[in-house]
Amino acid sequence: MSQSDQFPGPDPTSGEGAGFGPDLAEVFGPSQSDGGPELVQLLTPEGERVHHPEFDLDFSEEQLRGFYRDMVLTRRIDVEATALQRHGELGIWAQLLGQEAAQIGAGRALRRQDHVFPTYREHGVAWCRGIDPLRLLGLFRGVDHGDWDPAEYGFGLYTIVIGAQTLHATGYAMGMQRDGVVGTGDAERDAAVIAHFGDGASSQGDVNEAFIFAASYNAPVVFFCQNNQWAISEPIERQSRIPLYQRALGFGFPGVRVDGNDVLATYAVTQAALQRARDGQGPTFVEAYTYRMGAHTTTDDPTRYRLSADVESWKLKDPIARLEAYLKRNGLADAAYFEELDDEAARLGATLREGCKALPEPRILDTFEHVYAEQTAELAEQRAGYAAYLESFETEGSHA
Amino acid sequence: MSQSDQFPGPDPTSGEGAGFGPDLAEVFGPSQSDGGPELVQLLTPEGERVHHPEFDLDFSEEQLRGFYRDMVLTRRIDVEATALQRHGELGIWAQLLGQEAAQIGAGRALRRQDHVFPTYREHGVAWCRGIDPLRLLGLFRGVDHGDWDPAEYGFGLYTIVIGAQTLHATGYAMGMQRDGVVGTGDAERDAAVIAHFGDGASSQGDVNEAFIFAASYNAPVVFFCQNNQWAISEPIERQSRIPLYQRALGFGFPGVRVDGNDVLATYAVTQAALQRARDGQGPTFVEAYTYRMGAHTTTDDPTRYRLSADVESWKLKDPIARLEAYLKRNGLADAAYFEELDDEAARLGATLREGCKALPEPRILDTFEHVYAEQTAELAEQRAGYAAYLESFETEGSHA
Amino acid sequence: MSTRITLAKGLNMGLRKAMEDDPKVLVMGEDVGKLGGVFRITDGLQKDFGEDRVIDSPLAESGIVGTAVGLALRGYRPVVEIQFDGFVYPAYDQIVCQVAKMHFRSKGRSKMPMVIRIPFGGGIGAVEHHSESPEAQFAHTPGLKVVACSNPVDGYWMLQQAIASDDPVVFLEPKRQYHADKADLDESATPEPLFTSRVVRPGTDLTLLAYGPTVKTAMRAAEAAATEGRSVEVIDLRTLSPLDMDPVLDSVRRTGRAVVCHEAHVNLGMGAELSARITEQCFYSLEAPVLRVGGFDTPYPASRIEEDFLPDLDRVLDAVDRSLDF
Amino acid sequence: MSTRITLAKGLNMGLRKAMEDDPKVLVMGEDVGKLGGVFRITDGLQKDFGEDRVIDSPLAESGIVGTAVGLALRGYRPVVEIQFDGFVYPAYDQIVCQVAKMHFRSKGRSKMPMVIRIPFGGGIGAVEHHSESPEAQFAHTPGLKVVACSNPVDGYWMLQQAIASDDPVVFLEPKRQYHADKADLDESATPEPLFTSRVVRPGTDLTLLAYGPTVKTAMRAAEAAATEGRSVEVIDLRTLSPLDMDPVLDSVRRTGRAVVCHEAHVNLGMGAELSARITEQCFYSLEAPVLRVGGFDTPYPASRIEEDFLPDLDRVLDAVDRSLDF
Ligand SMILES: Cc1ncc(C[n+]2csc(CCOP(=O)(O)OP(=O)(O)O)c2C)c(N)n1
Ligand SMILES: Cc1ncc(C[n+]2csc(CCOP(=O)(O)OP(=O)(O)O)c2C)c(N)n1
Ligand SMILES: [Mg+2]
Ligand SMILES: [Mg+2]
Repeated sequence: MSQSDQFPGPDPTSGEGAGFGPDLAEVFGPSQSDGGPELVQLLTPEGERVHHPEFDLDFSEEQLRGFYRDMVLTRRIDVEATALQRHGELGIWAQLLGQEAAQIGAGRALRRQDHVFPTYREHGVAWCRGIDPLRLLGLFRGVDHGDWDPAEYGFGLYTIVIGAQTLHATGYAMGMQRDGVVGTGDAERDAAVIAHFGDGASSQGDVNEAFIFAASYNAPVVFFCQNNQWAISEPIERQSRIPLYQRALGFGFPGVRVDGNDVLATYAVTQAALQRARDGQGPTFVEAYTYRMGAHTTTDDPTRYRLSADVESWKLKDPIARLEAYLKRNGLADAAYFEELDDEAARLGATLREGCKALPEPRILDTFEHVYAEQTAELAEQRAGYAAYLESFETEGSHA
Repeated sequence: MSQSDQFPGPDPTSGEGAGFGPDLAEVFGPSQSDGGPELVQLLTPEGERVHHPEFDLDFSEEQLRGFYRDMVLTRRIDVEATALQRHGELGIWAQLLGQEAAQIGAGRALRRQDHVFPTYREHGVAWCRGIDPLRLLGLFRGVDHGDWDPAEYGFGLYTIVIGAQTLHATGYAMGMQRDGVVGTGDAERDAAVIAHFGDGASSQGDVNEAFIFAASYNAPVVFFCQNNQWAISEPIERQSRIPLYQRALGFGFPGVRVDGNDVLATYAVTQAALQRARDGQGPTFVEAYTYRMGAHTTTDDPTRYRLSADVESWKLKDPIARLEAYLKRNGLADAAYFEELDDEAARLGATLREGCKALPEPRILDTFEHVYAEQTAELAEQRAGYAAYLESFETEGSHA
Repeated sequence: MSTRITLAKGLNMGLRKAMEDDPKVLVMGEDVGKLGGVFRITDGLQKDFGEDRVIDSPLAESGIVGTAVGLALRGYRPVVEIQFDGFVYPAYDQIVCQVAKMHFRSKGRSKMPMVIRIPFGGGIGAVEHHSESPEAQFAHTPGLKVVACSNPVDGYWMLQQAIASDDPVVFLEPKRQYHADKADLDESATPEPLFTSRVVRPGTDLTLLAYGPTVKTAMRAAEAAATEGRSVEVIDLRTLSPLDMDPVLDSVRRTGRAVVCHEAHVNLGMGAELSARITEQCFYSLEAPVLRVGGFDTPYPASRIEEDFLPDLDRVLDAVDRSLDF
Repeated sequence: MSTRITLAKGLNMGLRKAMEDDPKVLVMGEDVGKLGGVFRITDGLQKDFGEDRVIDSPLAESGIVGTAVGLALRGYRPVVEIQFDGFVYPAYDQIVCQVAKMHFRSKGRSKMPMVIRIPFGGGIGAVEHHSESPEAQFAHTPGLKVVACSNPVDGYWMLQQAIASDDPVVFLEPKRQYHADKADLDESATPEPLFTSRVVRPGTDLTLLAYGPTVKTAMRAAEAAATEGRSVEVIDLRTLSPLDMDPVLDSVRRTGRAVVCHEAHVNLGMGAELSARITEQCFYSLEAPVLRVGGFDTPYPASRIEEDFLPDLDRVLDAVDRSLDF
């Protein structure tokens, strides 16, 4: 079976095989809560390695430990940042708790030459791209709107307007096509784009337009949707009454639902989708089926809209715990490994705590310089006027 | 088989039956030009009555002659308006040539209590709603932006911003749900909405958002897409690489492709979809597969972008010719009938020609009164100022 | 019989009252149901009025406003919540091409009684897109009416009046004030008409125009100026489209000087229009040009420096001084 | 060696030249390929540069601008065509939240060298949404630059300059002028810089400011005024954001009077900003308030009366008279 055959696509030639008018109760039945039979899984919640007819892969021990380390450190970043927010060092923080496998699986499937368009929650993917986690804090601390060079890391700035980045991703992928880095067969050269977005985002016009453009131009882009079941207080059922990955079928490209709490499966599916894109076979929709274990952000109060029992049941599917169980059961990591990792996490936490407070404060006068590549006379004048005004305080003192 | 079973919907429970990665050449193969095997047809281009396992209906002779008359008169309106544009009486005209069956089939499937949200080309549907065709000319003559009361006719004003009306339709359908006129089982009471749009429009964010809202609230709305193969100069392949009706499957509601040049099939499918909506079973996507025989509008020059051979091949599928052949072959209408209809069409043409020139000219001062339901003092003042200015010419004469 | 309420509470009470008074009033938006909105303005409404009247929408602003257009055409009075100012733009097309034009297009046959509530302005330490002031764009659009409340009591009344209006109203709520100051609400009082401005502090030397979040700043500036012997009249514009120029012109004819203060970018902000109109109408009364204090002509900055970006007491006083010294 | 060209031709030649000079320049939009655009501005380009560089887009404006953002991030210089002014709004969010802010957000790391071409203004007898003047909304948005050409020669040069700019430029083309007047283009000339205004007719009694389609009206008004012995200086603003105030202020300081003329609604239109700035800067030179002539504050009317809605010779002259008689 060739790579492209792994992805269920629409049957374009006839209505045959398509079902008839859906019984919504069925759609929302058990399949919605456990991911349904279509869920691609390689590692069960209990940490058992299972196999999949199309998406199986052999993982080296090193790779497995690497995934584990990535997830543990990513969670640490998240926990520290959440604490920093509680201590008033960040204005807000968007937790990824529970989504570590989805992000590390996707992030590790990338090659250097690929490009990522994240939302505001892709801390794990940023980690895989080599972005210093301290840099992620700036936006949430309010010292900047993002502080890395997207071109340098192949990782765009966090995007807050829901879904906007999916179009940027598609356009960027169209650029890759024009640059001749798609489908050449040269593994060092061929590249793809991954666009991250949430289940809620799937309702935005922009996201659906991105599907249309990507399909129309057969652009090398993977639409990676972390279906964490919630868009703030709204459950996935408000956005779609059928499994989200099926959205792609109506646009003429394949979709697949993977267990987003299973780092192995997420890796396998994402890398296959990316390879498909790099090979010039066009877009794929990957639905990483996961759960937002925390609040939407630190200012949210999920007790107003969801049951703690649901959260509890998802705790049993924790992405880190299951890989830990697997590593331990199979003797792939010893106590020393776990201890060392604990230390590393602690050091990372300390670095973040210290570094956060030391993040340089922005200066209002600098902002005038960032509006345009070629500064305008009128803005330069506005800046000068304000600078003079500020200086006047130094000489005269404030009114207030 | 129950009504709802007529519409192919997604198979929500598994990947089973779904095909694998589409071969685009296949998708764009023969099925794209002849509508493919999924095309619902009751009357062939040759005027032969064929049967369909799910959408067959018995039509009375009167009904058949009625469809024929509707189509002939609709075409006459179109031809006259096109001529009026050539003579400078209209600024522009959007021809429906070739789409008569799609519009009459859909229009006649409506009940009084239903509501239509048209594009700018739904002259045939307007006809079915009892709107004086003269009123359609105002917009194109530039004397108004539409001159009928949407509430009175259950037919919205023509909408020019592509796709915007599909959301209005969905909202209106949500209103019907709240009014308790959906799924009561009372045929006089239960109502539905039909939203018209084109193949090009299917790419707009708004249209896809309409699908999402309609699915989410299970709103009683039929999305009626006239796939006339072109969005001005852009072929359908630019907008979708699979048959358009399949778009609906990804949103979780049924889609069906009907021969839009077959008034019987279009009627049968649309009325089934409307009934489904009225019964509270939610939205349906109907793709009326047809062809824009004329230019996009009278200002367009299609020779720049399409082959006349294509147009010729579609001429063989003319919606009026095939019903005429059927009526004649089966002795359902005699020479007198056709003669009388010719006369009626001629009279209609004359009325349009005269009436168009007599359409009342708008008055700029009136426009100030239409901005708000509750006029503002500042706009009243602006109006008064302008009125005084205009009066000053009457006393002093113009500068120019 | 008065209650002490915050702006958030006033708006919530106003919504509730409007929903009680007219069964056609619906509330729509993201997270307005169980959550009660991210600012809790719709708190408790879904519980009391049901999911049919307090509608959690899919995450799509154009869809929300576009379906609200359909509901309005069906005879409902939708009150749409846009979660934050910066997220109104996906709905911009529906607002300026459909909501604003439906009455005009139909020669008055189709009414569009819709309220679009937008928490606006900065000062809450938020990330990008959560602190915008988009009012000028809506005020530039004929067919829309645009108002901004500045205090709890106005919030209560103005929202009900906006909902009762047969025209579409963009209703701007200064989000930093939601939970800030309390005021006494007397529910039996008779409110002033919606589209009127109000002199909130009389004065004789200069007219200071503000709305929404800057009314508070303007009042503090007037107080500070008073300590220096300068009598500043403050007008809370309340309505941005239409403008209620009479009190403004009356005032400027008396004071001869005007300063306009808003959070929106100065370039083509409300201050530009006010300056143009005041100068046209009061040319010979003016002792100084109308001065404008507002957000700089840069995108909204990172929140740690937002108070530098926003017009504050000092910058308003500086403008007052410059005007008086002109 | 000069050619006589229309504005449409000038723009077409300018695009062609830009595409020849820089392989990173792409053209995108609805019907820009085989059809050459509904106004034929991109005529012949797809034939010569291929489908990879002249891209027919799906019918979705947000998609067009949004993918152009991605292409720009990848190093391309997309030139986006919006088919008509009234259809830019579905892309409004991408334009004001993404295109305008990317450079700022990234502290200058990510450039956004994009041109958004918009045929704007009325006078062509079109149906609704085909005659809008959306410039004030873009000019109010920091991060965008906004220019309007008024004649064939400027069309040729300004478009190339806009494409060469590393900032996003909203490029407004007066559609009623596309095929109207011809002018002599000397391709070897050196154009003035893009973001400058130009005195197109000197005068001493009053300054008349116009851009895009109203420059022609302004010139005719100045001629008519001259026959009555009034010397009107006409400035073609060309750039709307940034404004090039120096020539404007110089002029008004000499004439003491200014009238601004545009097709956009007067309320919060460019005239408001110009009035405010002129009054701030030339307070003691002004002999009359800056007057504004523009589209009324109603939605654009049915086309049979559009010439009543649009500022015409008479209304401009009336404002000139009112200013001079003030
Ligand atoms: C256009 C827009 N509308 C609204 C918001 C406010 N908002 C921020 S996150 C969010 C929910 C997003 O849900 P989802 O896409 O599922 O992503 P998640 O946060 O669950 O990762 C909303 C409504 C926004 N940022 N942008
Ligand atoms: C938002 C928007 N963009 C562009 C246009 C210009 N335009 C008018 S009709 C049209 C093509 C529409 O194609 P389709 O939806 O297939 O409908 P058809 O005209 O073929 O019936 C375009 C691009 C528009 N009216 N609205
Ligand atoms: Mg989510
Ligand atoms: Mg079409």
